[in-house]
Amino acid sequence: MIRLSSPRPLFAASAVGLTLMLGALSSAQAQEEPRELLNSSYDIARELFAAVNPQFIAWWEQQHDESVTVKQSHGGSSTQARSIMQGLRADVVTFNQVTDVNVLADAGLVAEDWQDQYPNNASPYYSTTAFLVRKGNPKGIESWDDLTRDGVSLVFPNPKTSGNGRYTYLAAWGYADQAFDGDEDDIESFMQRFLGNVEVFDTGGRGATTTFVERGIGDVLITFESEVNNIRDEYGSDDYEVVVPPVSILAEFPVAVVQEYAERNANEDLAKGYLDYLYTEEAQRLLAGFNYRVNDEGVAAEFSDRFPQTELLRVEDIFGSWPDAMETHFSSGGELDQLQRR
Amino acid sequence: MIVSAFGLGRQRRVLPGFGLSLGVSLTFVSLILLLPLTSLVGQLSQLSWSQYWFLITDPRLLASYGVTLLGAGVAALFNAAFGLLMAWVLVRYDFPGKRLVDALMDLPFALPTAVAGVTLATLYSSNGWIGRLLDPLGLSVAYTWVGIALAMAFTSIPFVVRTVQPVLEDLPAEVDEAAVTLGARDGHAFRRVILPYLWPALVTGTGLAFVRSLGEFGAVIFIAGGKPYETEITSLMIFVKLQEYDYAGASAVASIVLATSLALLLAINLWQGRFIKRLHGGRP
Amino acid sequence: MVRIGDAPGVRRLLIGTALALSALFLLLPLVAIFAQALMSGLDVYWQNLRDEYTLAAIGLTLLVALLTVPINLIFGVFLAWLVTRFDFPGRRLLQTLIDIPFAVSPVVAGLVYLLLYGRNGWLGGWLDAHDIQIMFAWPGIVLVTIFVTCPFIARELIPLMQAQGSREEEAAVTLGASGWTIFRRVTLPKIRHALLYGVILTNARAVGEFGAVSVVAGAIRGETNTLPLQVEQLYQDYNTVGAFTSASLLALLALLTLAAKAALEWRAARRETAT
Amino acid sequence: MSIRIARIDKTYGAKGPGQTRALEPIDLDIHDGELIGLLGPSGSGKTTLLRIVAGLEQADSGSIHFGERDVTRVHVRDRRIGFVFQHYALFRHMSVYDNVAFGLNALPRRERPSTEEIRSRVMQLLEMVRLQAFAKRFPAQLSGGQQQRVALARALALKPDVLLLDEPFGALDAKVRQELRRWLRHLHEELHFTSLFVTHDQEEALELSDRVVVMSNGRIEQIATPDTLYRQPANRFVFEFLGDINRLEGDVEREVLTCGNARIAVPGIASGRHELLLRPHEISLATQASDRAHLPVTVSAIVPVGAEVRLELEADWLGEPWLATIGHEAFERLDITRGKRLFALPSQLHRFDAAQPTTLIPATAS
Repeated sequence: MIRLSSPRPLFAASAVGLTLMLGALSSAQAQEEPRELLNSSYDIARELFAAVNPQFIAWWEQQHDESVTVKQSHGGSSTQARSIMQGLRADVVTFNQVTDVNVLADAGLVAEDWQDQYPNNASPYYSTTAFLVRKGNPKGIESWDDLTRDGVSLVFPNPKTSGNGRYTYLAAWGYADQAFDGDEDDIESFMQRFLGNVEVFDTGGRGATTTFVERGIGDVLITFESEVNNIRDEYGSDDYEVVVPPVSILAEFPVAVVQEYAERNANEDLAKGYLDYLYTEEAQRLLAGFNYRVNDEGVAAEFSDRFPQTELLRVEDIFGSWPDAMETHFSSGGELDQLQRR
Repeated sequence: MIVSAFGLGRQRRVLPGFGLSLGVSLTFVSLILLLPLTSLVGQLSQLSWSQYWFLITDPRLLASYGVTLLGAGVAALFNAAFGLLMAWVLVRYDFPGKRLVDALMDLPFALPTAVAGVTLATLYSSNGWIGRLLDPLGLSVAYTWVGIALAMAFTSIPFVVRTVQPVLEDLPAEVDEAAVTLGARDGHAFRRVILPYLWPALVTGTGLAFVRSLGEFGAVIFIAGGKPYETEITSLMIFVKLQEYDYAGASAVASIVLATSLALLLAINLWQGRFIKRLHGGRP
Repeated sequence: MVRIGDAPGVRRLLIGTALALSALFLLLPLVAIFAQALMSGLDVYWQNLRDEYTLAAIGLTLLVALLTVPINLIFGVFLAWLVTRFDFPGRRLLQTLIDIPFAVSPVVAGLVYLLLYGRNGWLGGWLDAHDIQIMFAWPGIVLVTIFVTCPFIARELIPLMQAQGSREEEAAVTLGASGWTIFRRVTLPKIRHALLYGVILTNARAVGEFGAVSVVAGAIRGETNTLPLQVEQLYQDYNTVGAFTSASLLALLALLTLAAKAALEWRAARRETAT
Repeated sequence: MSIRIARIDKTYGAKGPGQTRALEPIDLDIHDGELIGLLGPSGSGKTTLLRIVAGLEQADSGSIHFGERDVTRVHVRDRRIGFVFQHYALFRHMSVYDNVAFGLNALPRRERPSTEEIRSRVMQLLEMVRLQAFAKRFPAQLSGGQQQRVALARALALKPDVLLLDEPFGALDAKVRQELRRWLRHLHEELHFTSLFVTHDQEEALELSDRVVVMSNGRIEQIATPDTLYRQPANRFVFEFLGDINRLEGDVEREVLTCGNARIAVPGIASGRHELLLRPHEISLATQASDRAHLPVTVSAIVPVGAEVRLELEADWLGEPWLATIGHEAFERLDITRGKRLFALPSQLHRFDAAQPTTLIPATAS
């Protein structure tokens, strides 16, 4: 038996009424103590920040005698930037793409000079692009060249949607640029073969990993060195091997305070503190533990056996600047689209 | 304004509640359905025709239309056959567990599409329960268009079953008997007599399954490879464009999907109306 | 009785095929969900269930369903009453409009709401200025869920109420009953089953919506993750068991939905044969 | 083609209390070219019997022969019967032409006539049912009577040995029904097939049939020509089922039956309580009682129908009113108005409570 409450003529709720009601309820919820920091991050950083956050909370409590909570939002780096622009109220961003922070700066949400506000271009850690191959490296993958051979199938995230994928693309291009001495035709045919070997394009780094590991698709997974090592740790070195190519790209992991929201959330100090914390030795050690390369010399030395010497190309050196690279390669009808056309 | 205009006829309305229900319905429809949809139109109106045309004819997008149509087409055809079989078996035969099977038919509507997608991807990937059996045969389902069609088929199974079933139930026994007393063999009788009766329901169900498949997202993205020109579906393209902050592009593609779906629904309704008219009288 | 296709051979073949296909396409996935969830044993399953974020996702999902279902219930009843009891210009158009959410891809549904309520959207700027957050918070999730599920109840009611006609209600009017009394005493008993049916369908979809919600939710763990989003994220985290644990909850709910639906149908059929 | 039905019986449902016996063992012989009506109330088993003859139902035991051919185990589609359904059962998605041609098109390829032959045969059938002009129409565009004619043409297309009709005119209105009956009778005489039809309308059965089979409760009550059936009903059921009846119940003493203040001489009936029945036309009315019958009645309703006038008669000695039909001439002579008091004079009385049904004639007063 269904019983309905009596229909009140007043029910004919107006747009504003409904919206206000819902909105008021949600903002009432957001006002609750203790203070809550929202970190918007790229999608393969879940475990990393799940480890960082408790440490930070303890550190903050020790320094300021205030207990806080940290919430995480993860997604493709670009998706996250879009969400923030559309109103996702993140206090800080910890991305894997300089461009995605730039977009926020252009929108006035992040300070113009954000790269100068923290050391190393506001990148507390960095990584590069590496390969994960199946046990015994049956296809003999050593370098980018090997990835363009017939019969080698690749898995990496879609460069259109994933910063991770973009690095992979730029790394391959950077390698080809070096190998063919800037000969456009050779580079393009190299890239065409490279992209032609892709078996699956997932939207994000995690999807690609799942495809490779759980679904058993592809011969090579191309992703961040840190991720590659994590997978090997997670699934055991029995099944997979890591190959770090002699030449690859420098992947920076920029961080920034989302000024606009941090202020509005009255979290400015907390947000700054969070980013500061990432540069502390304690945090750097934690980051290195997650196979990210760090700048803290002491910690870097400690973990040096984990990170093979490799030549890291800078995006700015090859492509001029991030905006240039984005425009030329990833815009609609850009180089990537051209290469994939057939 | 609108309410008072409609209210002119109030004297003739016997039952109460016209104003109230009209108010509630219009408010709801405007707020929940129309207002958001106008924002899509608003977004589109910022584009010129040539820009719009350029956006929706991007080769990669064109390929995704193909993949989506192929997947949805195969899924709809599969469901036409499977749905007809299931409706037939559930109406015409008695067997142990029939009620259970009948209930199970609605599973795809009850099960969240994301769960369906994750599960199908797990089952059909090369180390999944089914994928493992297919792999040695050189058949791969996950991350190919077959997988897309499979996920689409799964989520739209109930459409055909549930539209054909009641029609078959209502089919008088005399129709069978008339055919049999006239000497028709099963095959002939089914093709020439039963099938035409089911035809409107079958086409409607298949059409709905097709429309649903065109827009399916949750179940498909887990099993679609997302490889440009090969396993990229149109819904995914919208999602991708959203992630590139390309709202104009996303809206343009969305408008295509929306228009196609609405046109198909309308066509189904019109066709059904005409068909039914012919069967239930109305002299030409 | 002689019916087409009742030769034992044909019968067995068709039943066999139907059962085999149903098992393969419907039963196997269902089994797989629970098998994957329990892969590492009950302890792990239990632990995954009690995970802070999973609990939060369950809570949010329930909240969404609790808000969506009554709103759509009220709307569905009013709309069905309107289009089946009155004739007015635009009646058919209204009926067609209601089908839009069926035709709209969930991603598009999410998109249009984002365009409207997002910070750069028409209403978004104003809302942002007044510090009201709709998108990337639960109100946005509720709104898109209402959008996606709004046809279900109306679609169940309209054909039924159309078939029933308004004679009885008219009789009640001649007996001097008020609108509310007519609805409660005359109409409601006749549409109870369809209404309940619609509620069940709405609830199932509200709980399980993924595409539209994923566009507007913002993926904040423990805050804007509904269960289906939680499934996706855990799955992306290599936490297959965790993902399928959440999935198993949803599957369980799906089974309950099916059971409730079957029970309703069974009761309706029994009543029909009784009269 | 003759039909021989031997010891056919049928029970529905599993053994137990829910079980219903649809047919007691039935024997029936139908001669070649005969038109037989199966008459009975609903639930009498007539339709079940027809469907068993058709092969649409299986009998539990017994046998059916068409001529010399044992068809008991022959599938309905191979029995060579034509079957006409109560609700026509036309294929509504096919034109009239396609409906009639269906059986011919369904024949295996080597037996199937050429398209031309099918065409001429169908048109011939449509001409026979006077529907040539409607060949391209769909069933929904035809009236009920026209649809039933199409159904008949369809059933005859394969030149069946036996034509079976299940309440063929049941769904039609009275006038069309009358017309179709006459037409069917005519068709039957012309084409000379053996037919068996089911009806619950006694008038229809009597008008159409060569012989009528009256059934009740799964049993055959009587098989006879319409004339015999009406004149010599085998039992009270048949008598009652074939027309309106009036009851007279009272105590007989010295060959006089008394009931309240009514009396009537009943020669040859032993003393005791008896029930006598009489038909409406077996009553005449007079202004005075005769020496043999004193049955005072009051006219309570008057319905002129065609050649006769139907009167409802009431009396305090009657449980239910009597129905009488008299000629217009008598009606005028007696100057009958409502409330007029008259005396009923039965011309015949029927008695079914003895071992043999008997008819007695009370000496009438002139």
